[in-house]
Amino acid sequence: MLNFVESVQEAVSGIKDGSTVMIGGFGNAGQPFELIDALLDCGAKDLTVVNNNAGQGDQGLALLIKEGRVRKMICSFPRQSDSWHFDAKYKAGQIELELVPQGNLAERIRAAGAGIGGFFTPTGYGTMLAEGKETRIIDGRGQVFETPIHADVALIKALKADGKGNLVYRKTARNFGPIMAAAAKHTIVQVSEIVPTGALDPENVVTPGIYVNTVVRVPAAAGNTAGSTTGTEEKVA
Amino acid sequence: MLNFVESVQEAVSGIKDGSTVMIGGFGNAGQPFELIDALLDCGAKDLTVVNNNAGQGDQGLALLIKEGRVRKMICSFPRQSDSWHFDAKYKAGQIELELVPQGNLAERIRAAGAGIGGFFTPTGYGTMLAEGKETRIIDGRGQVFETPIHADVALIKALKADGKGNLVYRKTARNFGPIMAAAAKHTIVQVSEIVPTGALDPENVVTPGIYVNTVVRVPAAAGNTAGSTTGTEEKVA
Amino acid sequence: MGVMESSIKTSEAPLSRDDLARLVARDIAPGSFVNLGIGQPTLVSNYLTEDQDITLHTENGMLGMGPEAKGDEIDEDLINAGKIPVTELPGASYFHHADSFAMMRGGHLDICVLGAFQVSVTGDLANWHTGAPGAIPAVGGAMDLATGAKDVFVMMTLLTREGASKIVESCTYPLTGVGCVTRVYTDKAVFLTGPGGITVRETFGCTLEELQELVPVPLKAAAAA
Amino acid sequence: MGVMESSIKTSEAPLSRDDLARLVARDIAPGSFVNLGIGQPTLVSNYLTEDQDITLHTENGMLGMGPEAKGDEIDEDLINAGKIPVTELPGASYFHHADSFAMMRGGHLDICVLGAFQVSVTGDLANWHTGAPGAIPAVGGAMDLATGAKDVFVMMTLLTREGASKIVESCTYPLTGVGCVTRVYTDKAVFLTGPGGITVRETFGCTLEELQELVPVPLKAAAAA
Repeated sequence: MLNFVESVQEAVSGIKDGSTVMIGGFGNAGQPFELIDALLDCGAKDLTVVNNNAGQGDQGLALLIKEGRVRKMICSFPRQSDSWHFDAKYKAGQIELELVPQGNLAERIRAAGAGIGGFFTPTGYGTMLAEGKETRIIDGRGQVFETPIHADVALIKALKADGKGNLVYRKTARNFGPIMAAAAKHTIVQVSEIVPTGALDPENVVTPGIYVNTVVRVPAAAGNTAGSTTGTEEKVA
Repeated sequence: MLNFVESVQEAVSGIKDGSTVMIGGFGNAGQPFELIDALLDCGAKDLTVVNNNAGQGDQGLALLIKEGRVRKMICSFPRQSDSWHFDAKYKAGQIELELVPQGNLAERIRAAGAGIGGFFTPTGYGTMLAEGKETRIIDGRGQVFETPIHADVALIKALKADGKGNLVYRKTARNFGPIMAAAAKHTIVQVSEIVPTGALDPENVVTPGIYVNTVVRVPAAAGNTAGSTTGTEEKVA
Repeated sequence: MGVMESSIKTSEAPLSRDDLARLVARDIAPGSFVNLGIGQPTLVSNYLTEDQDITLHTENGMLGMGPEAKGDEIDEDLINAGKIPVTELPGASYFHHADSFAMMRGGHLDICVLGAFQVSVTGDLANWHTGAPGAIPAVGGAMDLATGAKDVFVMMTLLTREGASKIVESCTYPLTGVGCVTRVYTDKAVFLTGPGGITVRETFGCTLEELQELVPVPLKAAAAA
Repeated sequence: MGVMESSIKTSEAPLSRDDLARLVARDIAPGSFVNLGIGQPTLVSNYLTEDQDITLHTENGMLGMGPEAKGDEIDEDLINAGKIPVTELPGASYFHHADSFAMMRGGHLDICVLGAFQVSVTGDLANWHTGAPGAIPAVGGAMDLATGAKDVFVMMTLLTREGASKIVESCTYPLTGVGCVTRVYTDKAVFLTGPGGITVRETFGCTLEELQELVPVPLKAAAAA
């Protein structure tokens, strides 16, 4: 059932201790900061969090980790120049890490939403990230068996929702939103705008309302691009 | 490389005997009739054709089958009230049939485009369509191992293409187009309209041009809805 | 084969196809996402009310399907899984075939309503193929719907033209899905399937004892809801 | 360790990072779809010409990425895989993460250009993790790019700061992908990898013999193209 709620607090109020929570976003684009802040406030703990990263700076997911609410991170890129809260917890042995190549992360989330029990992929074959996993040679290529990642809750950000919960996104802020919405039992979306049913062109709906459970409007902050664009992912040059 | 050509004949001229050809469409919606006619004219034979059905009436795919060009059909629903050409060839043992549940057909095509080596699905478990296939129990559910369906060529129909080969579709004519475009080595698209690059909103592109090789404009025939809507798929009442 | 009598609902006469469709429609919870199979199940759409706010899915790539298109509304690019021209409701969306079947297979549809040749006591469904020699098999989306929807409702006459029960101990026709059916709506009774076997929710124009005479598996009344 | 001399191209001096980026850019076939990794590979975009009509992919969901955004162009919803604000070119498209990685993993990108710690004679790539005790591993999209692109070009200095060759018999760092690298662009030479082992296409500021002194695997000149 679809619910429109008045506050981010109300939106996250049903999240229980021990939940697996997917959080959308890549960098700041598509990060549902207000929903994450509400999750921090609501006190849920012992969480497994699925996100591309493991928090940056002193905001959002990084604070959830700092406060010890996250038992386990499933992500592709935890180590960043400003991921100090994760780094500290990890080095102290206080957080579990499941490191997943980004494409496997995306495909495993998609598999959960699509009812796939598992799949073979060449990504990771012959690397330490495939250690202990089932492998087979298919058409001459080594492949690794990967399993779906399901979640209890997804927290995502979209641009607009209509009265049926249909969503559209904006530019690269789309990223993990559509697949997380499909993979979670309960999907909570913060949108900049709620439009009347019929206002979105059916050809352009990205996430059909069937994947959405709770919608809350969080107006886009004016000028919050400042400080949002520190490039912090470092790879080898 | 992307090519814009002047005729459907030119568009299909590279299709070789023995090719696996995916043909888009569900019912008449999205069927690239003019490309299929051109394929018939060009004489390519010994084809494996992937389509949801196996031809209807005396047009398109049905004629390819009648003329003996199709060695094997991979489809979900060959038997229709007007699939007489397929029926005759099948009963005469002159065509091979790989019958695939429609969702497995779609997911296997998608898997080919996405580089997946194979996947487990509950669909078909315990039925005759899973006979001889690998199965396993995952999270308490019986699942069947299914493999990707790759193709040499895809023939699809879209509404518009821009100069980069980006495509948009129209209503339920979208159906198999996007996944077939990604699964084939060479994708040939007939469109009603070619628009300048930049005329399609990047948020609304359905098939990015990376999946498109040949585009040909085939203006939509006026009033060709007549006779296109005979409901012919019969299931049990 | 003992019958446990109880105070289940009954009606004066067997239900017509339309009455049965009305009953199924009434049993669909408000706000549900539903796929109606080709044939008899399609009738259900005639009895869904606006209040119910049901969203219909068609597996060829659409949510928010409206009624059959008539006259000028007919658009060859807008058809349902039975290839019948349909209409689009406000709040509709279109998607490609893999996304559409991901929706079905991922357990997102609340209910699908399907026809059947046979349903077994354990909820096995046979509805796609007679298995007769020479018959050309055709499956479409039946297996995906049967396996993927949260609830699978079957609509059928209880008896074949020859008078044999379509509720059986074990299907003799090729299976569509194993243990997938949750309810069976027939002209003579509504059956519920589940871990405890098959039970009868209500009968139409017959008593549970009379129904038992027709059906070759032990029946009992469903626990009151 | 014999060196087969031949008339391969050489230049007076080792290449600067920008010269190397210019060379890689020149080697990309017109009309290609390309992903440029974070760091040094990003420089390549500065030397792509309009005539080449190259479409850049960024794995966070975009084709048709333009140059880095400046001033008023900066939009926090439009960033590249390095989380740097970028711009959008005409003919761009956006898609979600699974579609974006399906594009990479399905073999649709013509070329990806990556940095590396080490490349082996058989084209194994190590570029994501030092494996040092206490190092926090982070992989991002490196394995998907290495495994999925039709051609994997590596850009790196030939030698580490300590003077060790990054072209090795067998990688000592944890692998990113097995046998995936097709070319290695370094400041001192361009190497091709393939079934016949590693060959040298051209050298910069050194002869093949001098290059062989630096690299602990047998080198030979590539067959003329």
